[in-house]
Amino acid sequence: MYDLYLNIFNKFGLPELLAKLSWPLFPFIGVAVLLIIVVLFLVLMERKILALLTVRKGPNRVGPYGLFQTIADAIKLLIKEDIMSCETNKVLFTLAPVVVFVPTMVIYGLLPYTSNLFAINLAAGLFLILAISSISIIGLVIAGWASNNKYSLLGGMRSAAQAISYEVPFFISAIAVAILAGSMNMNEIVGQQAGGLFSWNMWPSLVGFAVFFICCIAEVNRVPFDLPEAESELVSGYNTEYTGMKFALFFLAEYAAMFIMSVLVVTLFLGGYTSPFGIYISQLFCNLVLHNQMSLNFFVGIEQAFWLIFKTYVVIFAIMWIRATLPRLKADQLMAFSWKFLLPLSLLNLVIVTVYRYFIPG
Amino acid sequence: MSDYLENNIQEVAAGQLAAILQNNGFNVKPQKNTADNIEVIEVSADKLVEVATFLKMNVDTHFDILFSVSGIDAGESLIAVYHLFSTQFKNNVILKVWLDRSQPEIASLSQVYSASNWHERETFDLLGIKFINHPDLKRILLPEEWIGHPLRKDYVMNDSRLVWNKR
Amino acid sequence: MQTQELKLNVGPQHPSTHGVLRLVMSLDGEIINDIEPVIGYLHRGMEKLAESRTYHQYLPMVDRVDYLSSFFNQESFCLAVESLAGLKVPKRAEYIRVITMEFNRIASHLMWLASFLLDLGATSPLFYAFREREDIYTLFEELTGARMMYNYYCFGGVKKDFPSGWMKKAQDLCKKMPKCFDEYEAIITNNPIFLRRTKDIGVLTKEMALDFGITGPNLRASGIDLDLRKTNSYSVYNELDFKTCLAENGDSFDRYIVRIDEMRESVKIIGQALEKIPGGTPEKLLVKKTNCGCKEESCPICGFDTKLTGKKIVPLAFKPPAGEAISQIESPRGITTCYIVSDGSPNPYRVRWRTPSFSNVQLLPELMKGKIYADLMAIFGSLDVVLPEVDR
Amino acid sequence: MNNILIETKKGIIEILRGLFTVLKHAFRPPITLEYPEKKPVLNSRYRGALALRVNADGSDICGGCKSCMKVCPCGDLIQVSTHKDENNKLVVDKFTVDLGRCIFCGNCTEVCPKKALIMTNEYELADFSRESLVFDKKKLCLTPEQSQKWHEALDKDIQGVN
Repeated sequence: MYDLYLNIFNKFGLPELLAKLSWPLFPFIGVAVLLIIVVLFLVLMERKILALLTVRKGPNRVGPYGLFQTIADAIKLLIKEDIMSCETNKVLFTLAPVVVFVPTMVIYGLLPYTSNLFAINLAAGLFLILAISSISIIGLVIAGWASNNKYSLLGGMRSAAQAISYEVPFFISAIAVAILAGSMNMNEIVGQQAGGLFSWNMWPSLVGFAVFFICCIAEVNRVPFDLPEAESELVSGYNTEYTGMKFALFFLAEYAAMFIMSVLVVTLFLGGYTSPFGIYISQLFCNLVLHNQMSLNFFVGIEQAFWLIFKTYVVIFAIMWIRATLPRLKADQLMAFSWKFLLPLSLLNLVIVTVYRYFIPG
Repeated sequence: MSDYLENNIQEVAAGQLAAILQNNGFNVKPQKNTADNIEVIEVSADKLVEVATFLKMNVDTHFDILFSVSGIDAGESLIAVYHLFSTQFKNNVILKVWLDRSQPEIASLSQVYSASNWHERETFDLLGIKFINHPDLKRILLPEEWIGHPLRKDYVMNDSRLVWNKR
Repeated sequence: MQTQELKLNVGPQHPSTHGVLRLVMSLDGEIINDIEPVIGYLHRGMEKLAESRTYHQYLPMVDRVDYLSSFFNQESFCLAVESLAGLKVPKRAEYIRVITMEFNRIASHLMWLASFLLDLGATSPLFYAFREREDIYTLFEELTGARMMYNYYCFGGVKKDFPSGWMKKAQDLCKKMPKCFDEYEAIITNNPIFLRRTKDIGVLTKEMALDFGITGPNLRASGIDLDLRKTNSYSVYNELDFKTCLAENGDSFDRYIVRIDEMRESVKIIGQALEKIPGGTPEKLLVKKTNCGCKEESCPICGFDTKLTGKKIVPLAFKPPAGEAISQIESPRGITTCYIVSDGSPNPYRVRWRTPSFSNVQLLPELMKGKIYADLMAIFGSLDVVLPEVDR
Repeated sequence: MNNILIETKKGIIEILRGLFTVLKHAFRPPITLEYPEKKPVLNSRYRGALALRVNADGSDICGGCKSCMKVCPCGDLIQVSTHKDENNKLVVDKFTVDLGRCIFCGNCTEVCPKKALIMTNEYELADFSRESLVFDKKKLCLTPEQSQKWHEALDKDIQGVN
């Protein structure tokens, strides 16, 4: 793609440096569009799935089967007046949603969606993803402090405590995957799991997979761990004072983080964009029918994207399913569960994985 | 005022509980039973706490639940009504105390039953019966700066601040 | 480090205070140092209203004392007036009252279950509980004409008989209910998170319960067997066999278990009452009455037992004799007593409602001191406090 | 050590059992009633807005006895004013019901000797001002066919056969 873009510039005689500088703009725009579409669909999907599980009908008034419901919500939030009470710290109050939203957006660029469709391919991709994902917690604490309201302060403090205690098992179980794959480059992690269903990382580090999945739910503040915005106690915690576009940003960030965490779970443990049957069906189809290489890559790319989307939405359905069933944990139980239960489990998983890798080299 | 609620004079045969109380030295006057024959006993204001503790502690009465403390405005006098229930013998008793209207004072039962704490505050709030040595006797249902006690028969609500009075 | 106490106002408008209750709490970090409930936001002056209305005018207002269990307030008011005026209630009307009351108990417990679990975070049982509650409310709408404020009992009996096909629908619902209760239990009862949030939280000892005048499921959860339907049974409860549900250590979990068992017991009671009702379904009763045709009281078909009300009362000229009466019944939240003093005039002289939630809210500070803020929802939810009853 | 294992095993099984009971609900038909499109079916006992029945020839049944005024819990909600015409029969010339304050308890319909005042199934009573909720006689009166329809419905209901 990049060399195609380069000879366009040469044809017009523009300086090459400009091409190099402006090239990363395109993947960023692609990621932003992907994010908006995904979140718009995800909000509606959550309401529909919850309605399905509780014998109700989801939103079906705005547009056919309620498809434009989220757009209507977004417009409503845009129109709403943006209230800021006088004592709040203006700068921090507006900064908080941005600090929560931007890290999630950056992670969108780091993950590989198909073998050649990815924004940035770094040698230590996994390391950067884990580092960035903990920045958005600071945004919650800023929101809690800046909105000068007792409930949000409690919400902010709780989210900080929860984030710190759930980040440690999150990182250790991610390290186990790096050991299995032998490298931190996301494409190699996925490549290493290419051999069909049984070569996924999920099987050797099953415990790690469970710990990682639970920590993803905690990272995204979903129900069993949604203490920071527990409606019944804290009247929706840190985003009590936010209205209008700022609230929309928080809302957007939560769903974007949910999607990207499920993509992360899929790429690390469920074999990313590789197909569960080992070989790609489109490859068979292409060899029989048409023989040129260009269309083969195109069809394989589509099938890889399909498998990634399919697995991600299975994981998202599981998160929503858990949201419909489980009650909320208390603050101290939350901490005890992570330090006393998840951390030893993830260390145990580390041992199992290294022993496994010692006997069966990658 | 209907003669019924007055401190009627005609003697009533002492019921089973009144008999126990009388032979333990409390001069209590039995009243007519209620329509579903629950015993009613009239107690004097100063003797109330002893009678209540006696009824609670005594082994063959053992009234361990205080259902409610309420008050009736009976024209010249206010009546404080205590309704006790025993989980062991499954029977009820009503204690009535006649208080004069100008200065309704009675000892609080909050040491004997802590359930009476709020009930007495509500009776004070709505009827104006003061309970001596009650932990914090202040209005419970009506706002602090309310004037008058609504459940009294002579209560007329002419509180100008309340908007619906003007309609 | 010198920490300052945070005075938090869990205000009248709060998603989980089941109505307008304000809790002024002083928090030290998450630990509750002191909690002071402020009530009176929903005080409608039920007792003062009674003094300016006749008995028949006051009857529809009685539903509003506790809008979640309207049949129980009507029953306690009617029982008191019937004992005052010496009215006898026919057996068929008593059975209709028992059936409607037990359905109302299930509906009220389902409303408690939904809001209790919503406070703890589980959202789906709310919709399942409301699905059953809707079935019960449609039955009530067919029977009485209204969903929540029924105005269905009158002094001396019941206003109307079952519509046709109502008893069949009630029986099917009674068959369907236990399966739905099993579903709630499957989702919630031994769920580890729910157990950890409610097990030995807010333990109510026997002495503290009796001292604070706590009655109903909260008392039975602490092990004291006081259920007015069994101990001093009113209406026709002595002809129906059911057991009172008890538990031992009186924490939030036991209150939950007692209420779930009570719902199952109520379904059994309704099932028996539907069979044992004298005269069977209204159509059969009509046919038998026309065939039998005799008018005297003793005959079981068209005698007093199968009538709907005892003596015909003219609403505008109803003056019960002077006197006073107390009626005590077992409402879903505890013992509701209605103490009426009448001076022979058409208006009651004094009506005093003793409602169970009043003492439950009084108990709250004792249970909550020293606990963590998050426990507030588990304890307060399990006490099943409904604010109209507290403020009357 | 092993009770932690048993504890977690039991916990996981219970969580899975809860999850699958919730999943079972996914295959059941939704029970929501889409209100504006589909209206609920109500039987004749439903206590909706008040209405006055009229005879077949349009003259109203209400005899002006004012007992409904006396039995209404809100006191001055129903206002009936009548005057005696030549052969001193009461003629009702004003019959207003303030539906804004009515609590739909049905006391007035029970006490009405001629069953003139009835409660229809009408429950959509929203309006733009409190005054427009005060229904006067013209608004309350049903057409003769409607009153006939309601007459049969009430008869069937009293025998408990509806």
